[in-house]
Amino acid sequence: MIDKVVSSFDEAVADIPSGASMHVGGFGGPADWPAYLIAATARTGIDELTISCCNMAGVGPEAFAKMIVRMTEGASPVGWNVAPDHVTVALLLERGQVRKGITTFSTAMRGAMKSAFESMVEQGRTELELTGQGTLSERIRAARAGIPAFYTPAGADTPWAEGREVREIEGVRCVLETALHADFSLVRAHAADRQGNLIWDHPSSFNATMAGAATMTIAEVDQIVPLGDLKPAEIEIPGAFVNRVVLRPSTPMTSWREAH
Amino acid sequence: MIDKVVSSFDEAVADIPSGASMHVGGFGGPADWPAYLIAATARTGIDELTISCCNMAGVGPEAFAKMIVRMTEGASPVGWNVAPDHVTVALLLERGQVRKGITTFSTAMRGAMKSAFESMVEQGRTELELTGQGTLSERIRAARAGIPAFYTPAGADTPWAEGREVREIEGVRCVLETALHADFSLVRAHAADRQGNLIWDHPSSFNATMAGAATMTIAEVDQIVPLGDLKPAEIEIPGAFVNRVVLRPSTPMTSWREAH
Amino acid sequence: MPERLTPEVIALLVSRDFADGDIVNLGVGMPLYCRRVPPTDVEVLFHSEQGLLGFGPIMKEPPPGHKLQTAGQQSVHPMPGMSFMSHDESFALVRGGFVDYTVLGALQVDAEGNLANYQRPGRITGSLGGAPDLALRARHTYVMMTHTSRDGEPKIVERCTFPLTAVRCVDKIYTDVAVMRIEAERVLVEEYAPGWTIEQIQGITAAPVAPAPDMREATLA
Amino acid sequence: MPERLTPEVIALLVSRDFADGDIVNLGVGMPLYCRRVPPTDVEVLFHSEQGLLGFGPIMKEPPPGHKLQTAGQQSVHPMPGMSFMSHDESFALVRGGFVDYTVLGALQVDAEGNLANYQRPGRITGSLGGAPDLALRARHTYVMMTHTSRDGEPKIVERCTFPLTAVRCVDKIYTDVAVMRIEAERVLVEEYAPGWTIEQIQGITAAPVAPAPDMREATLA
Repeated sequence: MIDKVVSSFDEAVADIPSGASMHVGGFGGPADWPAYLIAATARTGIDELTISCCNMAGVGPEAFAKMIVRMTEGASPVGWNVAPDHVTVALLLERGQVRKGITTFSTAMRGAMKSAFESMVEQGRTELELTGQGTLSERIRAARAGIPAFYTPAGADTPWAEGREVREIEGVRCVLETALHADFSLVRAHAADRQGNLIWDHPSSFNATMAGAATMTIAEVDQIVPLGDLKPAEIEIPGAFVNRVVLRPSTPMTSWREAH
Repeated sequence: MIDKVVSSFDEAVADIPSGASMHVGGFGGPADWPAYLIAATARTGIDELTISCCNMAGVGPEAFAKMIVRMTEGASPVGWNVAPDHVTVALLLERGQVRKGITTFSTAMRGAMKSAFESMVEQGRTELELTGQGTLSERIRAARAGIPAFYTPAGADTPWAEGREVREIEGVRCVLETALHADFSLVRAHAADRQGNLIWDHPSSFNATMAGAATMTIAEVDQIVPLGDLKPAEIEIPGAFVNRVVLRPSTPMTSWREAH
Repeated sequence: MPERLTPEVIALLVSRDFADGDIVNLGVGMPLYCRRVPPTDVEVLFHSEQGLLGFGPIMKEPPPGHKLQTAGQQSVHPMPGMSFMSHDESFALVRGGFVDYTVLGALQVDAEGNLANYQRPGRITGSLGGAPDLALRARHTYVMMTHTSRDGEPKIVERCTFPLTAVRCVDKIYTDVAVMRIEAERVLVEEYAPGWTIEQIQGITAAPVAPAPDMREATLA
Repeated sequence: MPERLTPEVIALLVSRDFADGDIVNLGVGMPLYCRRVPPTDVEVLFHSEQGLLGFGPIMKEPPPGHKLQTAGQQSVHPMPGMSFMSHDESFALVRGGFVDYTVLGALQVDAEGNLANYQRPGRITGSLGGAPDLALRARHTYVMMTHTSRDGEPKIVERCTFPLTAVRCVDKIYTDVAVMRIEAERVLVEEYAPGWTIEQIQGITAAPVAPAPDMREATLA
């Protein structure tokens, strides 16, 4: 019997080694992030990771907590960014676990604050590869789809796509982009069954794009439903692209440091 | 108000000119084919079409009818292939409306019969471009997705992909394939709303792949439902990719020649 | 100097062009005002990068755990006809040319229609978001921004000095001072904010500006 | 000559390798027998080109209008866990390397593992179907066919003379006479049908065949 359900986040990420390449889903709000998988990865203490993630512009929880302390004049930091429900990839950046980030957002949205990524890049501890969302999503989709390389108009004659081969196709200048495969994909979905079939109840964003674009795809889900409950046409990502499924706790945990 | 519903098949295809390029959905059984749209295209009498269609190996209705006459010793031909519910792209081939076919199946499955395509190719009236399903579906998807060209391993060092640029990428020999855009896409779906959102109740095959890969996408559907009835996560093809929607008759018509 | 237009008014000026069935992508920041003032008589489908098409108005007080958001994390209402897709399909739609209007912010725009909006000079990080594909592939690329930076520097220049997001892509520029179109490497003023003269506009613009043949005062009528 | 194996028995020999969670694509014709003899103790997901994954057993008497079919138009039952997708996603799955086994028919296979199955010589038309991607990108590419053509010609040859579907892709060949693997450009007989000798197999094979170190009589035990 196929059963891809793993009972804990710590177990699900236990074999990610230092130096691994990882796709990490996530875009905007908390419902987009594989937050418990990220927290578990932080707990392993592995480093030298290469992470591709659409949005790496978050403020790390330590910096956030300090800011809260400042704002609340010394009160204990229980800010939203510390509980695992609100963890983003900024946690891994802030803790120095990331050697390189491939992303479309690296600077904090609000002018005054610095993203964890910015601080690490400025300290020379993390390398930044900046790209556009169309190019990043298509490179990751290409990895899943077995397309080694493709031409796209985005980036031609701009500094951010410098160094790529340029070719004019039907009058349009295009750059050659390659498939972006990773060792691990950490994704977030709404529900799964034991075969790893996934559905979403809001836009799946990079979470669906990244499923299957890695040797090992691990999905963090709100619900695990009996096999057969998901309708064939409703399944957005078939289990073929998913290796492990982990259920989020029904009661949110209070600290990302807590084992699960 | 957006309303993409067109009241007749004849109206929906009226502006397809001779010499047009067309993607035509369809794969196996009758539920896969935009049969009424194909029948209406046949009735227009346009010719010199370039058609891309996964399966062009069908026997034309005229040949089929003759065979039925032979088999039934002269009885009137009312074979399944003559009613529009069972029309495939073979109808357009048999009637000499096709200048070129881009396909993955051109020969009839059963040894003894000849496909309409084979007869036309042998007579020098139609040109054949044979390719694999992975390459055809990806070329069409590339057209919708604005990817001008891509590399794929399929076809390297084989006669069917001769003439393509070959490049070794990470040790794998790949051929360069280009986006295949058409003037019109004729597709079949299960249900639509007035915005052209489409859903399927069985695999969408090339019908979903082709939607949006043309200047004008026309969808033939079993049902038109009120806006809001289709759930956001259930919509396989958003209306953005669809220009016209036509409802199939609730009572099947008996001859493809009948105006509708 | 005469008064400048509010973001709400600029948004209303931008929105005049939206027609039934148009797909519109709004950048974060000022462009999102265009969702606050949707045309009531036309059915426009708003697109958001993460795979959201046809979302509804911005929610004033979202319930806890509300998941439906714009790219800029504003909570929005669902709408009949709305659809969800993956990020790659979302950008298939963008790159495939199905977006009719993209409204983007900018750090600099120049007379060639080049757009710079991802990195300030001297910085080693930046944020491209979905702008490269949106700017290049939307049927109409509009920039919506303040005419000058917070420090009073012109943002419309002869040639961008900031790194380029995409080249030769901007059709029109909507600022708090004027509506301009880029045509044959020139900046033509189509509309000016009430009270502003072309000389005053030129005074805060680092590219030569010229009046369009039909230049007029901006009105919402 | 000893008796040849039936398609059902060949299908059983092929199916022995399928394990829990494997994704298997069956070509039209003889390979589809593998769906008739599914392993009962393992959960195998059968894939069909048009975007169908995890379909159930073949239906004996499909009701009128039944839509769920294999690529070869056999009606099939639904199965819990089954999913639908578009043709492009279906081949993303194939090209991406997610298919564990593809079982294909062939006109010719050669000692290099080259596959020819789309066009007979002298014909100007042919049918590639999904074979090029399946043959190249499946984890295991098995050919299942009669050992000789209807005219008695060998189908296993030193170098294919028919046009190639895909190069260096076949791992194993299952015929009505033997199970062979391609290794270092040689055809090694792993199993022979009861009663057959390696000399008799060589007699109807146009490539040199050699016994595998563990050559044995084919059994279903």
